[in-house]
Amino acid sequence: MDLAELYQLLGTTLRLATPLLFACLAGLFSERAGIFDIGLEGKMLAAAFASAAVGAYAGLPPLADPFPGQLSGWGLGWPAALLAVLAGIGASVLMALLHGFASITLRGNQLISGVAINFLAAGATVLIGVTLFNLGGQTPNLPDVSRFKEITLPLAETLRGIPLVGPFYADVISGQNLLVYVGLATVPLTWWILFRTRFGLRLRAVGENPGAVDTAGINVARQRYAAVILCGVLCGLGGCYLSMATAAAGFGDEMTAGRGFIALAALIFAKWRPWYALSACLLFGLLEAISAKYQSLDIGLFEIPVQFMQALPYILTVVILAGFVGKAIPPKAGGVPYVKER
Amino acid sequence: MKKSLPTWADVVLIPAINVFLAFFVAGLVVLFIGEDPIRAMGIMIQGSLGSSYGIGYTLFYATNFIFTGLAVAVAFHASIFNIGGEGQAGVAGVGVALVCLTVDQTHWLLALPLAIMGGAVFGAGWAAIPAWLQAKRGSHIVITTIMFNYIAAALIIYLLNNYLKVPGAMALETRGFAEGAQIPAMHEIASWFGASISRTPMNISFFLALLASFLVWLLIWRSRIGYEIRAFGFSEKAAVYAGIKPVKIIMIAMLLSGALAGLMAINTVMGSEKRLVLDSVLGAGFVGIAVALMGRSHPIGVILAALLFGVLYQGGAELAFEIPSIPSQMILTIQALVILFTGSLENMVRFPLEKLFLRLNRGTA
Amino acid sequence: MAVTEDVTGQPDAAPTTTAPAIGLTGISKAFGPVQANKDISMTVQRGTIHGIVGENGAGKSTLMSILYGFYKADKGEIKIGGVPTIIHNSDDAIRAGIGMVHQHFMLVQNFTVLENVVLGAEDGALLRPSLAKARDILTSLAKDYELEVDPDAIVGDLAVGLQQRVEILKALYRQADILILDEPTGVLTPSEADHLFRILEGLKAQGKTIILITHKLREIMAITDTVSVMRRGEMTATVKTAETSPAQLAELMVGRRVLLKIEKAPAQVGETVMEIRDLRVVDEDGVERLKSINMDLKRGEILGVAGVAGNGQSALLEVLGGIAAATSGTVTMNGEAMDLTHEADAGKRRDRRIAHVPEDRHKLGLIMPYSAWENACFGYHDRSEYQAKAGLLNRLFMRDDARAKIEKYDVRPPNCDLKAANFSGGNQQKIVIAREIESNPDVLLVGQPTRGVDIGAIEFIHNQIVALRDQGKAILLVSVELEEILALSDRIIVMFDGKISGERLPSETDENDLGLLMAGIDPKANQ
Amino acid sequence: MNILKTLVGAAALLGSATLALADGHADFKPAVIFDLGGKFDRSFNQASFEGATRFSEEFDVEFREFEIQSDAQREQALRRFAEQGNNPIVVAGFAYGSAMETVAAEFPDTSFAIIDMVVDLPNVRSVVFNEHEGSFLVGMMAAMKSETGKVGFVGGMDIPLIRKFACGYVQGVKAANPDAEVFQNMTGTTGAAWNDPVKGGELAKGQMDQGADVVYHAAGGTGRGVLQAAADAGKLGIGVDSNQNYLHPGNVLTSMLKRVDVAVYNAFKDSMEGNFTAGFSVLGLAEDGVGYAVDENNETLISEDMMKAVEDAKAKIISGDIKVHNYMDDNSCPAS
Repeated sequence: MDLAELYQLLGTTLRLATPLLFACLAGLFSERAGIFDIGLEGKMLAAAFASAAVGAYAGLPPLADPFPGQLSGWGLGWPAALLAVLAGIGASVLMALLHGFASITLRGNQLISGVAINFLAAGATVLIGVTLFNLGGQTPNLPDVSRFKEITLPLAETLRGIPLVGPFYADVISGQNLLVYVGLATVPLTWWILFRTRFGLRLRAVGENPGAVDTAGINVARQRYAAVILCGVLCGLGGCYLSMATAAAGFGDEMTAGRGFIALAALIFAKWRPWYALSACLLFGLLEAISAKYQSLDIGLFEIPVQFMQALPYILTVVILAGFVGKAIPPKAGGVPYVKER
Repeated sequence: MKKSLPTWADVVLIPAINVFLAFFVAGLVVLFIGEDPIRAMGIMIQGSLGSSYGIGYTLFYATNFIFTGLAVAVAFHASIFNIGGEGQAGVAGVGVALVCLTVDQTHWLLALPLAIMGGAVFGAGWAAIPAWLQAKRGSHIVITTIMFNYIAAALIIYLLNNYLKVPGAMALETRGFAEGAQIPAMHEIASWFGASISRTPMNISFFLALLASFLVWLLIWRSRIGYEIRAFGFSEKAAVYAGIKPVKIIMIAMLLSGALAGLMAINTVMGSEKRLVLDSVLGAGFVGIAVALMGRSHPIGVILAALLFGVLYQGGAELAFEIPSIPSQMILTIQALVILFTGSLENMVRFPLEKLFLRLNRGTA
Repeated sequence: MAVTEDVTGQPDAAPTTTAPAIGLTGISKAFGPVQANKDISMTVQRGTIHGIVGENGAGKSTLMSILYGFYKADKGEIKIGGVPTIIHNSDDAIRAGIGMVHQHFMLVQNFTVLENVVLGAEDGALLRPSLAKARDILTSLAKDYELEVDPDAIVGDLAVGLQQRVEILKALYRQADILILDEPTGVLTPSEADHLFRILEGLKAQGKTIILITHKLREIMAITDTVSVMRRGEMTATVKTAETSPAQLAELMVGRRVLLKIEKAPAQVGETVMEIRDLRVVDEDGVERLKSINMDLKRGEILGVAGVAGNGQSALLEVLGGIAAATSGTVTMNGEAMDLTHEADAGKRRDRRIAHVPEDRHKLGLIMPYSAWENACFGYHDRSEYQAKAGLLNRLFMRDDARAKIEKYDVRPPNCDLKAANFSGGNQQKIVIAREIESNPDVLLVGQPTRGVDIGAIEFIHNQIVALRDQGKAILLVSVELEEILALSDRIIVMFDGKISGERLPSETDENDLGLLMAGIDPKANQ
Repeated sequence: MNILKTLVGAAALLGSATLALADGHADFKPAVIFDLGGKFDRSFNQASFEGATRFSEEFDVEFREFEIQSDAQREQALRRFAEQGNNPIVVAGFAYGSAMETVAAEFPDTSFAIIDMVVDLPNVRSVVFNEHEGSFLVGMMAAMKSETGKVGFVGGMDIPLIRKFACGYVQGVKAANPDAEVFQNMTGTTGAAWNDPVKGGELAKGQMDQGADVVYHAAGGTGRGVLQAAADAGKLGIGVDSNQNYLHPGNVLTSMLKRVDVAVYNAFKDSMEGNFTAGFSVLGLAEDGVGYAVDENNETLISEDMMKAVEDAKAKIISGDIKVHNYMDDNSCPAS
């Protein structure tokens, strides 16, 4: 493997890691506040669909005489992408609020609610998709105005000459789409919110000991709803990424393909910490990139089957959970509805 | 902790209201699509119960759901949420297939018990690792079983691709089982008695599922180990006080759960497909969660809920045939609504009902 | 800078100097079918320490939780500083100048002291300025009130007494004028409790009003100015402490004169049943719960274990009862060595004829959703008499067995199909006692046998324990109620900090003597 | 109770309604079942949908259709259509092989057709295509159009059928430019590989980063990502099965047509006219079963020379002067 190939692999890694990163940080907000969320997958899926649907309507040009499979859109130009992102976030937040209602207000089982949300998203996206577009659940191909395309950062070509670092800047850092950069920026932002703001202090406290928060005069439910909504926003961005920033350029049935669960695995792997989350997502992204590029990996002694690479994120998470390598201790009040004690 | 709801309200009224709500919302979805929900309902009922063909498919699906529902229910009794039925049933499919491929030159009367063992052992085996990690290392079993679903999927793909599929063939499936490993289908059984019914994949496993339900009932409510499992489920500390070992209970409950989930492979792999195909579980592992929730983890409830989901799956398929604008994801949506209303939103009905009954009781007292 | 100077009164509720700090009128609160507070009225003057006494479940904590906005009263009015105040939540209470130290500390264990103090009382959206300010204030508070705590320590690493200080600091940081303490000494040694009382005196001197909830009469007498007594959700009296006596308060608490002495014959002490040698328990966190315990249990005697909660008595019961494993040591039962260190195994203890009435019957002793007949053999369900064929249980026998126990132990209502949850506390305890005593043990371990049990049942339970002793069985009684220990025991050991700090005969000791031992001081050691 | 009555009533009504409907079309009821990926995959399944639709419009005959959601539904879908008297029943996809063997044997009086797979039963028509011939032609075009001398191929599921596409393509590339380099990737080993445009896009991007400027896909729904990635990079994609030139006008060099639509159309038409024949048929260049698409979306991309060379090769393949190796003959490919 030469350097170019390596950088190319790293570029792919970054792109594949971004939706994981959004979902992982989303889960981080929710679970740090004590609300378990195995519905990341469903929220992303809903967002992917909503953003693609609105992106198609808003971005496609009006047609005089559309035939089946074609859509007469509103031809909005650049605001189309903005509308699409808002729609994606909106759909995801709606799902998050449902989860919040079930687990905060009604004190229901958070795991079951998560399972339900995943199914609901898988079913409803196709149902609505078929009704709107009659394309078997897909949306029309998104026009370029409704998509995030590669951005070449300044000086990418100028600096390429510098050994090692130059090509790395030009091939890995530069040439990604806007959401990749947003995703990367979300990591320090999340850290800052959690550990440097009042909101973060309260959010972490409510996930550890909601009783302490309640007696300190803070509304536990409101704090948890805030966390759940933030989770919805980030999952929404993750979903938008899939439909608007990848080559899929639109929505397809079940297009999240388990990424929500890999993100969940990454969250545990990262022990609910933002910077670790970045590393975990990059690692899992790398694994996905390798398994996409190479059907099997020959490491000299024997071949590692591609299926092993695909299962590796889950295996690693189980190992971490088992506490063989550094125990992952979840927020103490996680998964437990808050009931005032007598 | 005084109970404010009578038992009948808890086990009958609340699930009934919740299922009604789920279907009501589903009806709204059908309206949104622009179809007539009453007509859709009619097609579903006619398609699932209106002919021996429909009933056969309904009971075929129900058989799967009884097994996976029982699997989730047994674990629920020990206060364990086994979300890994999908993986356990999938791996059990490999076990059943290996047995069948080995002994399919004999007779199904020999092959069936062996395959049952194969499915149960493989299913239980796949549940054993998360169970052990929960019991010994305190790893959250919900997360580990989710992870094991994905690991199972990768493992099965690997095995099919590299060892099990017919060399040179394109389809990712094993060879078909020979006569000696084909259990009687329902239409064959009917013909022994001179009756003629449509050919459907429903087979003898349905009776196996009923038998399993009875055995689970016996186990949970009549046996010593069931007594211990329920005690552990209510309070782990109390169980320890009573000399019940958590590790033992977690292992037993999960092994049973995995084995029950695994038995559905008898219905699909051995009974219907007569070969191991890639996706032999078809989400039944997840449906089991809804079935157990609705059935209040009681075998009778599980059977009834499994029948309802059988109707939903078969009726839903008919719906997709009859009204192509309602795709089969409608089933998934209804399934989600049922889980949502009977599971996580249950208190939406329970809280007001409790208040109502409290007021009624005060009124009469 | 003294913080109290910052307290210039609430803007919308300017207190007059004469108005009482707290005035409650007609407070009622029901939880479902349970009436926790019935028409309670109470007045507390500014700058005083007011005690509230009552048995467990008398409604003290509920009343204070209403005052602190944790619950909303169904009826009634609250006046703070003479001004009618509506308290919807803790935020309202804090704003009205009320602070509360809960029985179970409301602290975030993995936060620092500083973060815990600041939580909910931050100055702005950013954390750093708040923390910096809090650090300064904390330093001055520590000086003013003897409340030194390292502001950067992780709360979970602190000793219980220090965690309590953090709770007090939290309230003071919020400029509380009224401080409620709910059973503050339950987890403290007497010397820590004395330190706490000094702090409270200091606060009182600064003009703060303090409400102290407790069921320990000694504390009431020692520190309060006035005292209110609660019984079964009602307030039975409010009196000046100086004008009352412990006996009078006790009578008010339980509704009749307390049985101070139980009628019992002198013990006929027999040979040793159980020998405990060098028993040690180190828990998961590496804390040494038991430090080299040595003791003998003899036939025909009740050995009482006194001590402040958390000094190893629970660990002792758990290890002997097989709920937890010991770290090292030997225990011989009837001359045979038992393996305690390998793993917890309560079943094996029962096989060795050790019965156990656990301290917490709700969490351990009973399965609440199980019916009485299912509970009546819980723990013994693997004995052969309960077995039918093929791993099934003999339900007929189980019910007959349960009916017999219910009758013998006067469990009411005598319905073996009723769920455990639907019996009263006393009858629940009778089911547990019946089960354990009827298993015909050689040793009975009993933890807090009368906690939350009504008076009638207490007497019955005490008599059963004495009767078992008279059959020549050995009984190990753990109780935080010194009166109970003194009344029942034939011999008393006192535990402090995981060790036995002294041993007494009931005839040669009293509450003061035991109290010192409970603090680790043996007044007779140097004699 | 009222609800129940309504439901029962509705069910009864429906029963009669279905019957009436069935009577109206009792004479001729063709049906088509799509494979995973659905009829709007803009590729393989869509081609069979288009064939059925064209037939329906031409002869004003309605047809039944079904999109399966899982592998296990194959048999149920086949059996249901057969049981309801649909005839003929056409399925598209090799994965229907075993289901077809079972069901076709149960319904000997019903005509079945299966595409991409051979099922040896007296009432089944098996249609396979010489994809390697069509792929050879687009391979030539790719090589001639490429400026870097590097081209790519993205396959769907890694099976012999897709290797057959790849092998024909490579042979075509080498025929036009012996020095050309071909990058090949398969998307996966399961059915999911037909519907993963995100991964398809990444694979195509990888090949383009290595210098490929024309990428051909045989990957069903995954191919949407391949073509999108090519268009995003300003390079060229090659479509497959259906004419995909319209997806990104100017960025799709051509599409390798596999006339699944013709196979479906013919099966319907033959059956309607009573000319249905069972057995094995191979559609290649000679039968116009495979080919390449030129329309207004890509005509500017293809030069006269390219046209001439490709047409020449096509004639030679038909005449047998050029032998394109079929991977599935011996499960190996002479060119790579």
